[in-house]
Amino acid sequence: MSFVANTDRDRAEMLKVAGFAGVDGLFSDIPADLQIARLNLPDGRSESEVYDRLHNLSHRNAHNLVCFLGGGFYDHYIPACVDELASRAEFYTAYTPYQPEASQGTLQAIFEYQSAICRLTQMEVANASLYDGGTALYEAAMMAVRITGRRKILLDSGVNPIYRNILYCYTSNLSIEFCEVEVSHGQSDRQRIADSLDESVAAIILQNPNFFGGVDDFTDIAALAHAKGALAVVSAYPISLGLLKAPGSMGADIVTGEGQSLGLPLSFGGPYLGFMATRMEYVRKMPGRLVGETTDASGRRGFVLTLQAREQHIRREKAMSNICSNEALCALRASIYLSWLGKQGLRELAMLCAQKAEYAKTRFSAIPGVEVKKTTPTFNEFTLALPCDASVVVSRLVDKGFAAGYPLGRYYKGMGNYLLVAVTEKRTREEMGMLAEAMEAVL
Amino acid sequence: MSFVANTDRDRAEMLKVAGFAGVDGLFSDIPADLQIARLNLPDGRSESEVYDRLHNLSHRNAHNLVCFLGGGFYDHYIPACVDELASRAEFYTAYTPYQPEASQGTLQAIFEYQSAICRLTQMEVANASLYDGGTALYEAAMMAVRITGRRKILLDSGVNPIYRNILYCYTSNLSIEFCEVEVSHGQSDRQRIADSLDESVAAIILQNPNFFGGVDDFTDIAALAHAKGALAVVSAYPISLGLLKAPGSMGADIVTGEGQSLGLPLSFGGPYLGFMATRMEYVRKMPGRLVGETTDASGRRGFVLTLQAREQHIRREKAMSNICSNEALCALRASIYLSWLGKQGLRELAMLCAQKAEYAKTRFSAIPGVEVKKTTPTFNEFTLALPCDASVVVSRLVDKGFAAGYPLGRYYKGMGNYLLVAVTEKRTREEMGMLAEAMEAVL
Amino acid sequence: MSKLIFERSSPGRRAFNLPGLSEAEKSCRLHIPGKYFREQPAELPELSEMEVVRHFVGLSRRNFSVDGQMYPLGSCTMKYNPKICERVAALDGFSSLHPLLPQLRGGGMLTQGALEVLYETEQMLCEIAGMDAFSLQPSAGAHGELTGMMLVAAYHRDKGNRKTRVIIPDSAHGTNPSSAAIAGYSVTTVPTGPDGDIDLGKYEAALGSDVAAVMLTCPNTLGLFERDISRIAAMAHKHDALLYYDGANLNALLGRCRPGDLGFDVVHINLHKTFATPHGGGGPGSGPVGVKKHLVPFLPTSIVVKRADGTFALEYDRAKSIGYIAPFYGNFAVILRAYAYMLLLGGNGMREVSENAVLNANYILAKLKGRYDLPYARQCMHECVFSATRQLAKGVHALDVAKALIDRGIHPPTIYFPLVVKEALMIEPTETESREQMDEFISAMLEIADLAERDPKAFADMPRTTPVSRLDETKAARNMKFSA
Amino acid sequence: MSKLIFERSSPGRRAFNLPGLSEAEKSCRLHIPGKYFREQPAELPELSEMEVVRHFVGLSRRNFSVDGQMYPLGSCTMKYNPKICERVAALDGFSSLHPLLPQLRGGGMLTQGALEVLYETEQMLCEIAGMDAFSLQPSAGAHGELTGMMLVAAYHRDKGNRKTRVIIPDSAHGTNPSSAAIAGYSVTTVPTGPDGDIDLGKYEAALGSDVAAVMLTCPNTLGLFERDISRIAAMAHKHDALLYYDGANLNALLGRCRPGDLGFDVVHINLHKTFATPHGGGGPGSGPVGVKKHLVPFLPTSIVVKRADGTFALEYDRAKSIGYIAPFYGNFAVILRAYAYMLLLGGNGMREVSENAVLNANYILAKLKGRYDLPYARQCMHECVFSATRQLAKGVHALDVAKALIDRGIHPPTIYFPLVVKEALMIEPTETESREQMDEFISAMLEIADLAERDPKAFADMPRTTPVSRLDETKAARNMKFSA
Ligand SMILES: Cc1ncc(COP(=O)(O)O)c(C=O)c1O
Ligand SMILES: Cc1ncc(COP(=O)(O)O)c(C=O)c1O
Repeated sequence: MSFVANTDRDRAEMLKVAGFAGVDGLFSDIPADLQIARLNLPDGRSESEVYDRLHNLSHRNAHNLVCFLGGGFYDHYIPACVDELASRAEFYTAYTPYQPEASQGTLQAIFEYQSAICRLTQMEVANASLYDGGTALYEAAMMAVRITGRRKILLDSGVNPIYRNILYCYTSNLSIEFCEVEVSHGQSDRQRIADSLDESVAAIILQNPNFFGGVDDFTDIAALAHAKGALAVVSAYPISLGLLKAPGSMGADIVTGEGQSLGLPLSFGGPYLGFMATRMEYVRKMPGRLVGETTDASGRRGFVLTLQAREQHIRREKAMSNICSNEALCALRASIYLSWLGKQGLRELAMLCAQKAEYAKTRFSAIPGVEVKKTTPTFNEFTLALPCDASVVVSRLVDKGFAAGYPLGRYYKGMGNYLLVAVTEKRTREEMGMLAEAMEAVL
Repeated sequence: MSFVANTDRDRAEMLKVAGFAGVDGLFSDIPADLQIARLNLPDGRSESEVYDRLHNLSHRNAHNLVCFLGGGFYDHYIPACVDELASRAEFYTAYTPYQPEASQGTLQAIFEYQSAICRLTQMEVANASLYDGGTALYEAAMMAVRITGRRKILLDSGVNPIYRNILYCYTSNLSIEFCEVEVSHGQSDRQRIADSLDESVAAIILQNPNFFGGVDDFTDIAALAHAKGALAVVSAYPISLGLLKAPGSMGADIVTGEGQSLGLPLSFGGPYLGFMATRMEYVRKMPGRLVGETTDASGRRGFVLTLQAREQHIRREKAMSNICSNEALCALRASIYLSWLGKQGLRELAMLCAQKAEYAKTRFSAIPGVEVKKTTPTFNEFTLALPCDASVVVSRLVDKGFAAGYPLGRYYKGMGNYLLVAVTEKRTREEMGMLAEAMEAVL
Repeated sequence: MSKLIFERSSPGRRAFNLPGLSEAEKSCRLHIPGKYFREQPAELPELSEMEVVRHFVGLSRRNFSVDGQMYPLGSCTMKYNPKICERVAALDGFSSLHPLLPQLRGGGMLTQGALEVLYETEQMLCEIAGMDAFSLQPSAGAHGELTGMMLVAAYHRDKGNRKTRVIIPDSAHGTNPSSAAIAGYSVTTVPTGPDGDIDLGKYEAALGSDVAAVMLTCPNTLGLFERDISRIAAMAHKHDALLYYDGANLNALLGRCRPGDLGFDVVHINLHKTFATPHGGGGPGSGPVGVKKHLVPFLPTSIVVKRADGTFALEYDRAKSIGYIAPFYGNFAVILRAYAYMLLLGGNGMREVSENAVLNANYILAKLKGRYDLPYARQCMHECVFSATRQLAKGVHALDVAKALIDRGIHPPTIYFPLVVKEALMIEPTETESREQMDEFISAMLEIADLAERDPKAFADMPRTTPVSRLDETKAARNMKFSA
Repeated sequence: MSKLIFERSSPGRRAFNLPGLSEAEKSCRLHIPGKYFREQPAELPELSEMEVVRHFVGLSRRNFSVDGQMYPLGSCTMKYNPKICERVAALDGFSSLHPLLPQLRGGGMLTQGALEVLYETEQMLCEIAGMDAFSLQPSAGAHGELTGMMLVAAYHRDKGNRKTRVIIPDSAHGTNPSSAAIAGYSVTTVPTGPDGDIDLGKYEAALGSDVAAVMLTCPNTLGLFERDISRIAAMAHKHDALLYYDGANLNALLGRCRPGDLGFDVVHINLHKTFATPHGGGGPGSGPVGVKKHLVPFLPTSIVVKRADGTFALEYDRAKSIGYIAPFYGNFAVILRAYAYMLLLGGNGMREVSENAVLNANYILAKLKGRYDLPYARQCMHECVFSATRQLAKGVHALDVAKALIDRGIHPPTIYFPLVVKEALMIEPTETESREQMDEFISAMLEIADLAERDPKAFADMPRTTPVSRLDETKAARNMKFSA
């Protein structure tokens, strides 16, 4: 099943028109010895057989575990209208809106997405999307390097360790110097940051809430950075912005984050959505596509891709980023999701998550030997100190039907007994109670 | 969550505009003692809670049994494009195309559906749909009564017993006389039919394949009926028409059937799709909506509901039927499905089903004590004679993961040991083998 | 011009792909004699899958719909269809359930989830309608009416009553007299009085011992509450005539007034109206029938019962049942959507429905009554019925008003129904339309009223913005081209 | 004019509905100090769910798309996206899978199904591309390029090579030089020769010991097969420069010719092109990177391995790996669609893809070459690149041709790319377009060519059939209005 429309008869006639004796002639530019007779792959199968195979494979995953896993990726409920609208063929089978008159749907949707991100983060301009929260942070780091002309970056250890790995990976050939600043008691360490900041620093990278779930206000740190001519880059969890101070109002210069929680399924790691917002003064240094408002000849409002001189297809090796295809459909989902929630809904949702997390804490702290780390306030994710190896506990809880959280030992030395637990609006009181009971039982 | 758009403020302003002091005033025509203070129902729940509840309920059904159940309702594969296209909002959130200029999509789709049904059945005109195959057969019976002015109907016992029950139910106040003609050796009994046919008979109702799976050619019976001025009504399984002689070419006057197999999910009994086709001479006696081709002022082709004088909204108590809302979206699905299959696909699909059924027969006939009834040729469904009560066997096979078929004892006296087994293209050789082995084990 | 799918066909094209046969299967010979085969395959269209997709995507774009436009089609309750209801209806555990599965073990043990949905839906409908039991089997409103009439007949037969007539007001929907007739009754029509209620005197005169039932819609199709309903009920019951409720307009009363409390003995409810299941371009619907105690024994086969142990079962053995009105349990996937909708709304949400539906209609009524004639100058319930008589004086018909609305991006109201109103414009905004959207509709209607006065000829070639302009209906009826 | 969603907002409207809290939960106090709270909620739009739905349904109708129109956008391979792939991507068992789940037990034991998908996809891609291993992590083509360049750098670092330059032909897509630069290399551009192949002499001259890699697209962006590919490869390898394959155009070779056999060391493949995953209005995509043996140790972390017992695991501990280029395993749901597509096609179907893609392009080439200038008069592969120079002589630009096509219901080809062709019109029909549809396109192009000769001024106000006409791009750049 190759989805080819034409029949043998069509092909015969077309070959004639095009002046070929046979199909092989079409490939005569390819030296014969470089052609293969056939791929060593099985023949195609029918739709129903392929469905059966994938359906069976889908059942070979423990997706039914009650999910307390977070770590930057959250099990929020996705309203049905997000799926329905984002699966409109006109959206998902279109491509980048190079022809604006034939793409006003996509363009306006992205413009609205950019607007929503600006409002959420309290920043002035947001791009059309980047691959994910991690590469967005890398792009922010490089943007800071471009803006400041400096090559050193301070990195708070509360930033998602996966993202820190991404930063290291991408910059390994670029002589960028990173300086990790350890959190103290789960919170960004002002003293160490102040000590590390100097005129060589391009940016300090922070995360709110940080990887341990801790909530912070980085206004003072941003001020410290600015005093040294450095930028403040903040990676944020968008749902938390329903409740928490926006990075823009803390003085952040670049805000990035993972948009998965905005109506995207977890889907085993992607596609996700990197968002990025900044101040207008930096817009020409920003990577990624950008939609702007304009008018047509009769004055009707319309939208186009703009400031393209930043991009690879115009600037080639001098572009701000090499990104081309981004995550447009994911941005659309986020936009629909945020429109569904609206001003009040996002706030209520954030409250709900926070409140439930507080309840979960009361249940866990009642378990002998378990300590809820309370050094910092938290939003919907928090750290438990267990009396034994967290990864062992977690594995036992899988048998009880729970994905109980993320053991911190993998990325934080000496934290082998610590467990990161996330709570979303989908977790019921009963589920939290059952997890607490199960945990008590397996300890 | 009532999906109401307006806010309290909107409501207050609107009440003022409309001249009401409060909401209660809107209902002042209803005597106060006939109003209630509140419904004794729980408060509304959120979308995610409702989803959870329904998701849980959906798992409390044995839908994963490997399905050899048929009886007129079949587990065919539904191509993904049928779901995707039929769930276009513009189709499913529209209503009956009363305003043709704003409904050309629905109207053309129905016109194409009517065309496909005509081609499938080899009849001249098909209506826009009826509720299901059973009520379609009842409508056909009444149509025959209207056409002939006679009130007696011969009913082959090979007609689906559920449909026979429906015929009896609907006509119980209408002094219609039914005469059931027993099949002999699983096939319509020509002699008995000839003996029962006389000038008082409005129609003979037949089914192909019949309920036992037997395939027939009713040309001779139709001729017998016509000779007595009676109509031949045939209920057909549309997938079988990929291979089998069409009722139209047997001389049938009215053809009906259940369209579920044309891309509709089994969905525990509905919504289904009753189709009906007839000769042009009877079109004014036909129930149901009908779409016809016409043109607009500039000669562009368009489609409208037509011959509405047959219908209730014009003719009221003299209408051909009381049907109003029908199964338009199901007809759309059928039309998409048939377009996906196309001329060759339907034939190949029918072949596939028939061939697989033959294979299944070889497996079952190898089981000691099991006999495959071979008195008539079959299409994709056939009857097994078991050495014991079929319903007991079926219940045991449920534990092995099979819906093994339909025990005939419920509707046919003396057939307690008989099992009706259906095979579709979805059943693999492995599944058929496993069922045969399981059956041998439980006997 | 949009091509027919048959006109896009090209021999040998294929969208289909089917599983192959194993050698073992292939080697089995078909035992069907040649004479049973069809000679030529059916001339279905041959297209690639992409061509099929483009064809139907293209068709869909030639439709107005609730998700695209305001759709104030009176009597049809074109409210928003929540997307979550589509999601639950698609759940595998429901959509792939064979209807004969309950019979394979212990009266439904294999389908407990589905039976619970049916049972709970019935229970909720009983509370909502004030009835004692429901059957969910009817596939639409008219199907419910016919079922109801068969229940009426069974009731009278059981009591030994000889009844031949059904009384129906002249404002009734066509399905009412049609259903009564098809059930074997003759129909007596009673006129509407000057204030839009049934003419009580004529009604009383029409009653008699041969009357099996009185069929009413309430509020009636004029969007007006039948104020004498209690007397109407009492008078019918005096003759042992049953009172039938056409529930098409239940949206007006939801959570505030129950047909059962008004004296109705049999009701049907349109789940595709009041309970937000999508209309599908003309179905599928679902028209459950509810009855008071005295009619319970006659309900269609089967019914869902709850056993003492909390499990659910299907009961088939019911001596007085009218029998099979549907092959199984009704349009299950439609019922499922309605069930989800009811859970979403709850009792509180349902009351909001009627409050807002009625308010919205009265808001439109207030804004338009200066410019369109109101045949019955009363407050309305969930819909308001105007007459285009004033426009007609200039030669502009209700149909013209409708076509002008299409050009303004709004689906027209129901026109020419109810029949008792000349040039009727029957407007039902439903509770889900926003004030802003209604204001747009109102402006459009006022603009149209202006235009009718100023330039009545302008309507002749409307609509102009649609893929086709006004279609020749006479030609369609004459040419009788019903298939390609 | 289509309102912005913010302009449809009305205070207090709500589409959202959220679960309630139990009393126990409610009674828990938040321990977040006031200073951490935001002062004002974000000004997100407030609408009812129906309003949200109508807004986005309305927007969708302002788009061209593959499911709506022919979309011969060169270099983008806008082929049909099979619907079954959407269905499998939506399966709960995949879509609700948390990416950290593999870490909760034994290296992936909780996600065996998902890992099998990844593993098998990699295996199939290896066979298709003739490579030894694949990483599925890159999220798009450009991401794959960057990953590839990082692999190149790691390879040279490991060998102690000192390399600073990457050679790229002038016809290359902008992402190529950009990716090389972002990976830390300087870029040397080599011109295209007169016949559309790379200028071999200049290429040889550009080579040197400091060249880390040569990035090629093949067929190149002119739609022409690079006939000297073997020599190009040999010359690069002589300098220990690696040959990088931009797989954007793999559709031309599928099942017939493998980049690995041509001498490429690193390749990326665009699953959203060759493997039919939908383009989503500009992503998400997926750009897996494949390598020959000598580069395997450097592949990103993690990789999927098959254990001796047949189970699958994620390997993280890889000393020479370049590290994390994505948070997890790539755009899984995109990969899943491509996997399903590969199973559907099989080896035989893939060969049909290239045969038909190339035939379709040559058919269009043959039909249009009389009326549009062909800068390189050779047979093409999967796309053909014309130049509107002849039209330009009359004042009609490639842009005008594009807008005229829009009015004829066809999405324009890629224009002004590749940069080496003046007024480029880059046409890629893909294998899924039918002959009839291409004939429509051809007629439209010929009609446009006629019009350009007859009435070149007619183009100025095209397109006329779209919701907006030509937009003022300068104004957009000047006004810098990027949000509402
Ligand atoms: C008042 C009234 N009664 C009955 C019906 C018939 O309902 P259905 O179309 O579901 O059969 C309708 C349908 O519009 C109606 O408006
Ligand atoms: C030749 C070529 N290379 C690279 C790319 C970049 O691919 P992506 O958009 O997936 O990043 C494209 C995209 O159009 C392309 O055409």
